[in-house]
Amino acid sequence: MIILITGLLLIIIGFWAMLTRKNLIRIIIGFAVMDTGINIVLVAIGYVKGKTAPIIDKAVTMAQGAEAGIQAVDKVVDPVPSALVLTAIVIGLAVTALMLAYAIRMYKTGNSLDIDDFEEQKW
Amino acid sequence: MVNPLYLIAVFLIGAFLVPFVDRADRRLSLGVMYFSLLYTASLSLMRLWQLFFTNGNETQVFTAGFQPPLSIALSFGFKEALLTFLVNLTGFLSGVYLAKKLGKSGVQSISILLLLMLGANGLILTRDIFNGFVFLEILSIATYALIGLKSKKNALAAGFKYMMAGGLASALLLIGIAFAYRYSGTLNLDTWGRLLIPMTLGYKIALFMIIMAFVIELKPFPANGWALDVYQSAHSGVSSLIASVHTGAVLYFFYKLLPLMPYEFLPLLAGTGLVSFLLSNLTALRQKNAARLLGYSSTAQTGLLMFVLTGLYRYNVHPSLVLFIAGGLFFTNFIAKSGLFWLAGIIKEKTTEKWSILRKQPLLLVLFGVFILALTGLPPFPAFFAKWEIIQILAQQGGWVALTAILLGSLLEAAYLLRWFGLAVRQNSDEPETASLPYLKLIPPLIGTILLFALSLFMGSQLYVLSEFMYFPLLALLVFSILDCCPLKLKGLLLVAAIGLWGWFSVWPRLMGIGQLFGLVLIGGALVQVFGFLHHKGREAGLIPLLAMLIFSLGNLLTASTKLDFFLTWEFMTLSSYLLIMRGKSSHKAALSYILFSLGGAYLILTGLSLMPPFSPGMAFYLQSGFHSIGLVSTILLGIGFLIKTGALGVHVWLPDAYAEAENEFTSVLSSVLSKAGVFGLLLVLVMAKDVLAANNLLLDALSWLGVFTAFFGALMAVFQEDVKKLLAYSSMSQLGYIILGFALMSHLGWVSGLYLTFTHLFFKALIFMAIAGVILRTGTRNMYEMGGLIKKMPISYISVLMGIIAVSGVPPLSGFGSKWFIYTSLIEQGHYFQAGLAFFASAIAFLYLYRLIHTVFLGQPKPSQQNVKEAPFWLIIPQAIFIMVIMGISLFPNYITKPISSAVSIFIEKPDWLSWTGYNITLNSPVLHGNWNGNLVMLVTMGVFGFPLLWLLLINARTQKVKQFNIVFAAERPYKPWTTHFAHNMFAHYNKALGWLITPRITAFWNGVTEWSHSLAAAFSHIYTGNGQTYLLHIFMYILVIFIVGGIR
Amino acid sequence: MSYMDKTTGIPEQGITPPIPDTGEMPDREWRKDDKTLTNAELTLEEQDWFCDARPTPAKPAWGPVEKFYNWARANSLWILAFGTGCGAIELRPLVTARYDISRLGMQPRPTPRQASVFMIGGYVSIKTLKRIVRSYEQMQGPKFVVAVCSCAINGGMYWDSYNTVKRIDQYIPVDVYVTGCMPRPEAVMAGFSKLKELILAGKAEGQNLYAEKFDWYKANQKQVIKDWNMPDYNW
Amino acid sequence: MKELYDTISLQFTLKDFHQQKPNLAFATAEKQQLIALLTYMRDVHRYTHLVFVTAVDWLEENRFQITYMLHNYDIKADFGIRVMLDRDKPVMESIHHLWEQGRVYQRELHEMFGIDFPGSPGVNEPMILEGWQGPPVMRRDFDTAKYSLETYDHRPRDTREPESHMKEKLYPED
Amino acid sequence: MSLVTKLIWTFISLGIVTIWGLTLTGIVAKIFARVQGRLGPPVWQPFIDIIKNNAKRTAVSHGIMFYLGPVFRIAGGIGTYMFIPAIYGSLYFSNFSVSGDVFLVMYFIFFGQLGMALGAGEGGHPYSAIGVARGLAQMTAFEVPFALSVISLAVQYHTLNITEIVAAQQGGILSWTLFTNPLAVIAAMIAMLGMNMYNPFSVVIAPQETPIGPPTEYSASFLGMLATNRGIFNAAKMVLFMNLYFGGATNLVEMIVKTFCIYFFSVFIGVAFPRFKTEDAIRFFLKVPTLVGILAIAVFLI
Repeated sequence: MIILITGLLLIIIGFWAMLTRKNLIRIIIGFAVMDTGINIVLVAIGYVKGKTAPIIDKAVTMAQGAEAGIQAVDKVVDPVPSALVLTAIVIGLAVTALMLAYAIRMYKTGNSLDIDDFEEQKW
Repeated sequence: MVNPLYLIAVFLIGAFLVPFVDRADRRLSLGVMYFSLLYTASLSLMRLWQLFFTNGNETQVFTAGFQPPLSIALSFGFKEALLTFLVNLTGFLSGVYLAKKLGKSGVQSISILLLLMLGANGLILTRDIFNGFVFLEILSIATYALIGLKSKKNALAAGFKYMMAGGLASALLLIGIAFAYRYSGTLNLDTWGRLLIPMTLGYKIALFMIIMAFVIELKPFPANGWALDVYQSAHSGVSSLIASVHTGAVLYFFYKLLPLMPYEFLPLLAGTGLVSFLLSNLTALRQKNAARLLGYSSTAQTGLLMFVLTGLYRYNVHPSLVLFIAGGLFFTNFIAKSGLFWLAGIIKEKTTEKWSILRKQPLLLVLFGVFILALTGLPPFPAFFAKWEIIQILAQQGGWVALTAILLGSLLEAAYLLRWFGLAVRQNSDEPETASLPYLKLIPPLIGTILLFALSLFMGSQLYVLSEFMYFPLLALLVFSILDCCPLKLKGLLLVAAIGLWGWFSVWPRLMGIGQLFGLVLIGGALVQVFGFLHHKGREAGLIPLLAMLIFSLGNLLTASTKLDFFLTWEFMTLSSYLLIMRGKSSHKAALSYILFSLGGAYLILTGLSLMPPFSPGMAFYLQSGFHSIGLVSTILLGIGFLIKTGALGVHVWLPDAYAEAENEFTSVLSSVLSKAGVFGLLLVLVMAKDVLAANNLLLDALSWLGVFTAFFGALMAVFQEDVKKLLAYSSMSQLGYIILGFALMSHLGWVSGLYLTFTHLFFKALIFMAIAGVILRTGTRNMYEMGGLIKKMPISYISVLMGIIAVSGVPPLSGFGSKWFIYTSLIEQGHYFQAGLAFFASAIAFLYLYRLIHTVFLGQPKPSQQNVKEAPFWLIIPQAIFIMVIMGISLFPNYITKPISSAVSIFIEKPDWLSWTGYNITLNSPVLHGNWNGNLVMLVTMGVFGFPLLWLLLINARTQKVKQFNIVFAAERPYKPWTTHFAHNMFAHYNKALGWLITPRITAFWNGVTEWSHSLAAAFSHIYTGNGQTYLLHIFMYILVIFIVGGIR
Repeated sequence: MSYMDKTTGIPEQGITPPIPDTGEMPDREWRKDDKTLTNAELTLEEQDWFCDARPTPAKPAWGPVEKFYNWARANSLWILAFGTGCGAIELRPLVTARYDISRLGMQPRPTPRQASVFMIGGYVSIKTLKRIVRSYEQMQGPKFVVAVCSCAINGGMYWDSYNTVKRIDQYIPVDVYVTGCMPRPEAVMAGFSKLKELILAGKAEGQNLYAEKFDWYKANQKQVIKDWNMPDYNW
Repeated sequence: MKELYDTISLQFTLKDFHQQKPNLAFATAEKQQLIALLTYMRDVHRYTHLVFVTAVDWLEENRFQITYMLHNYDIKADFGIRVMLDRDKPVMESIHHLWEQGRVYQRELHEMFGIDFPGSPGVNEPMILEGWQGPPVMRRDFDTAKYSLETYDHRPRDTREPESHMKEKLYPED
Repeated sequence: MSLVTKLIWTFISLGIVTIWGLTLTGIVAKIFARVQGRLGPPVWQPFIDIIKNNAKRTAVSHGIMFYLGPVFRIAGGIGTYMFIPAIYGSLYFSNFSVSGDVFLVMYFIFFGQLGMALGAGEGGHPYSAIGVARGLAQMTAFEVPFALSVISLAVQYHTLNITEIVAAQQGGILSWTLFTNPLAVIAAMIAMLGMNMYNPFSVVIAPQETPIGPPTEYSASFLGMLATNRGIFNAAKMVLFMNLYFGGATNLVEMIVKTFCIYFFSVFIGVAFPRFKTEDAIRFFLKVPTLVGILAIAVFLI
């Protein structure tokens, strides 16, 4: 539960940063923070107290038959959120990297890192 | 069965392969890209083939060998196949379009393009929500990267804004998926859909977050500032990809998610869609930047699609119909929008104002026109059928709010799109010639056009309208477009022959009664006037095809047998006449107001038609056999719709400008023939609404007053015109007022008068307009006071106008008096005394403008600048000669016209006993009114009393000296300048002093106010787009919050 | 050209005196052929706007018919009054109750086209002469001229004026002169009575005289009217 | 008016002051100063109305006199400014830019006296005498009777002494 | 009655009405003169004028339409008369009134005016066009009360046929429209003032400003024809008014007396009033007379 709240807090902090900071880099940092928060939330959702990791080892014997399979599933936490998190981290990383690349190029073309300097197109 | 995995695999492999082969040769990597795109497109096509012909019904493919909950499922059914085909084809075309750019900007961009296609394909194919997320992210990242290709500051800023928005959306999506997963335990959409999960608040919120993430990706108004910036600043090829491929894929996934959503979300989503549609279109009104304009249009269309997908569930519509509608809208938008973006890239002009360089490029112009008209929802393009079906559903099931919003939005969209079209077509610009066309870049829009037409035929065939009503006008357009390189006279004569044969052998036998009369007016009248067009020296590209389309549509209007046929034909007519008006020299503004009023009218007609019983035995049928009742609302809507076409008072604003600015000969057709289509429609309504009207006397009274006021104000406004065509335009309006007045009586005599006037108005108005066309052609001006004394130069034209004005004014002995006699007697007979009085006033005012017309143009002082004016060309004389003969004929023998009209009318309203013909004497012996008129005798007496004085004068006046223009008594002075001696300008100043206050343009001011007001509103709305990425982020956040609160999700 | 050069009393382009009426017709450049005039004083463009026909004498009808016509003409004198000088005031009393010419079938007419008597009411300056010629030519024949006041007869008190013509009959044919400075309305009416007598006697053929001696009249007119600026015959 | 004259004299060379009535006075100005003087009178002393411009031919002194009559609406006073020109070379500056109606008077003076006003619009057009080709008619050295006799054909007149003629005619027996 | 007889009687009828119309003009001129304290021209003066005009030896023509203008005008006048039954019950004086009803007559009046306007227009004289513009403008205005009055008659008598309208008024002076429908008669009589173009509605032919308006350029026999038409047309109009409002006539004497009285009305007004400007005339006709006309209809609706 604490983890969940932490995650949500991070999301809010990140979003806040994205909304209020003017510097592009800070916005990107805000985004990264938000991304981390989301990942934490995901993990928190997937985690069930007292269960083991969804890895086939001794704790989860590879059983034959349907009944045993269900038993085995019962013992581990849901692996799907974890898998999601892995993917999400990758994607978040890619987006963050791309954003940074953008920031560099924007600095080159606009000579500024202030997002307020990039509002020529409107209406 | 084609494995959909191939689609993904091909792109993946391609994307990875490209950097390697690029080392060898850039062309090789481009080749890989084209191969991947073409190959996937052909795979989709094969799949389509399979589904159609081998009836393979298995569509799901599971990866990793597990059943759904454990594995990711891909679905490759009909929808997916069609969509991927289109997406990949568009991708390929974009590749072709971007070839130069891609070649320059390096291998990474090729890779990214392939990745983008991968994401799009995956998003379409996958049935797993998380997989969807992944593909969405791939798609988005690829898009970001592509936007970054253009290293302009604006593009980069837009990309960054987009990334911020996309980041927020994906965060939402991810959280939503995670929470939803807690409730469902599965990520597979099919499994999920089958689960019956209790709708707890948490679950709902999770679902809300998921769907809102996609809604945000679909760029709803007003949370779409970032998207507009992207559209505006990105490379047009990329914009086109975003508008078509990206939006298409996301939309499809959105559609796939819908079954999961609780029902209470659907109206919410539908509402957001509608709001987005309406307000985006409104905001676009003020937009001058072409790319941004397209962006607005794109978001609007997406909004409409959202509404269609989510809103129509309420109305118990069969899902396949929903798909049909959505498909129609989607494909039109898909192709047309990408096509327009491509064109925007070719034109390279940012503001819509500068698009007039298109005029020099006929091919581009045609493509542009096709895309614009397709987006506007005009037939034969798929959006037309979609809109037809939507309105059918909404109108029949009472979705009035949605219906109003959709029609209003469509009208706004038409307004800015067609204004743009007008700017491109206008002739009075002097743009320099553009450089040679990039032919490679032309291929994509060309293929898009072909695809659009193919889809149109497909959609049409689905609605069973692939009858002559659809293909005759189109075929005519096509055939004569191919023949367009022939000399004008040959084309024209071919057209006359084609229509003559078609009319005689195909249309005429199917008509009877009033239908036949209108057949004569619409087809015959138009046919005679075709000759008038043939005097031009050049080829007049585009004239004959459009004219052919128009006349075929007019013929079809009479024989249309279903509601859809009727409306389709009506829209064809509107479209072709709009394009014909556009041919005028500076007509783009006039044409815009014409098409907007016409579309407004058409939408009313559409709604009215939708309210009619669904299984009606055919429209024109009513004019032949029995009555068929329609409801009150339908009556009013249809009535107003047709009245707009006739140019009744209040909605006449388009009329003078359109008449004045169209080509001179076409004005004649507009006035004499096309306005009769509105009359035909009105008559149709009156026939069908007999029961309603019997119950509501007020309606008919209102109509008759409307008619007489139209007649009165039309005449009064005509008096003060300096422009000869405007004068005649208002005169036409006035005459149509009489026709409306006649029909509004709903009596035998009233209808006879209306039809009689319909006929005679055709003859004399076409006569005058044709003669004036010759005059304008020869003098090169439309201002009457710049002409004068042309009787000596153009005697035949003078005779035409003389006959015309005698007939218009209703002076005996010519046929015009018949219409006056009929109208007054029928009015008095029906007890409409005051209308009769006002109508009499109007007809007296007609003398003022008619005298002004003939005096200022033909009499008075000839101008030195027109010293060498010749008689009008032979081809213009032909229709005049025909009409003069007809007028003389029916003046001498009025029975040939009055009797058929009476017998045709008597099918609907029985001929009363007291109306009788003895020889040429029409006798009226009604208990309330006696009267008679013997046109033949009047003519003979007049000829007699005219002949004797003439002989006397010839006898006694042996020594008459013929003198010249300045041999006038000028108070012992001599005149010096013909143009100051000619009393012409502001001829009725005293009348203006006395009655001018009546015609202060209040109605025009009202419509101008509407325009002004909507533009101000648009400006106000557009100011929410501040250009700041953070503000946009806030918009999105607030938007979601507001929807959440408004939706009241509990 | 400035007047500075012509400060002496001698006109640079001297105006030659009128040609004596010898019956010999001057051959002038305005005469293109027997039927047409050149209208040479007009620009080419203006020549298109004016009729260039020459007036021709009109034969009277067969005797008794002409007598009947003359009776009608004499009893329906429609007056075009040209108020050039103080004599203009004399027409007004004529239509009042005291003198009432309408009882004789006379009435003032506002347009030369419809009038048959041209009443010149006083001295004729050159500028006025131009208008008189124009109006006279625009009248439809038979037309009669009554010149009132001594100024119209011999210049009167303007005998030494540099721009008043002294004899109108050298420029248009005059049927009746009424003397006096100014003549009383009774005198004017007496003049009209005389005119009636002339008409009834068939002697008032001023129109034909003008047509026959057209060249002579025209030459005289053109000698004094220097800015001609109108067609040679104002139809 | 004398005060006014004195005031103006401070700036302009004036002479020959002549007060004809309490509210009507004349003075002679220098030709070169005239435009400045008129402008000054109009703008400073509110003589805003140009009543007329006329000329007098002083044949014996061989000069023309042009009089500009100005009127002040406020005090209802007129002030005439005279200018003397050389009769052999009568050229004067135009005042049409001060008073629009000035050009009409100038046109008239040009026609009647032959005084030239370069720059005045339409000054060469005939005003009253259409097509006049003789000398300026109001010049005193133009003999109109001689001109008339030379130019027009006078009706031969029977010149008799009225008294004796009437006596002879009415009472021949006396 | 054979066609030939019919034609002969038509000519006789036309001849009578022409003579009467011209005499009427002469009488009116005489009356004007007497009112002004003059002797005035003899009543046969119009005939002398017409003879004189036809006896003119020269004429000018500005073109074919100019030439045809007077022909149109007189055809309009004669035609108008042709379509009115002159004497009630007389087969010989019914002319060609079977051709149509009162609307035909009302519209045929325009025939001559239109033709004349065109002819005058070709004259090229601005005053002609000004006169026509004024005349047409005034015409639109006075036609309104007249039309309303005729509609009122149609409501009253249930017929537009002139003969039937006259028939309905037979049987004593009190059955004339004048007494059965006074409002309509008032409206129509005021409209007639405009039609006859005497003061206060004579701005069309304003002899001072626009020398006699449309026919400025007409001379000689053209003018003679116009003058002839003035007689015929006035008489025809008076016959129409007599038929519509004053019980028609059963013999020639009655016709002459009645038409004289009707015409005298407009003369009576004409000698006593100054002239309206065109726009004032329009405003005048569209106010009180129109209101009276509306009332004339409204009384039948209540």
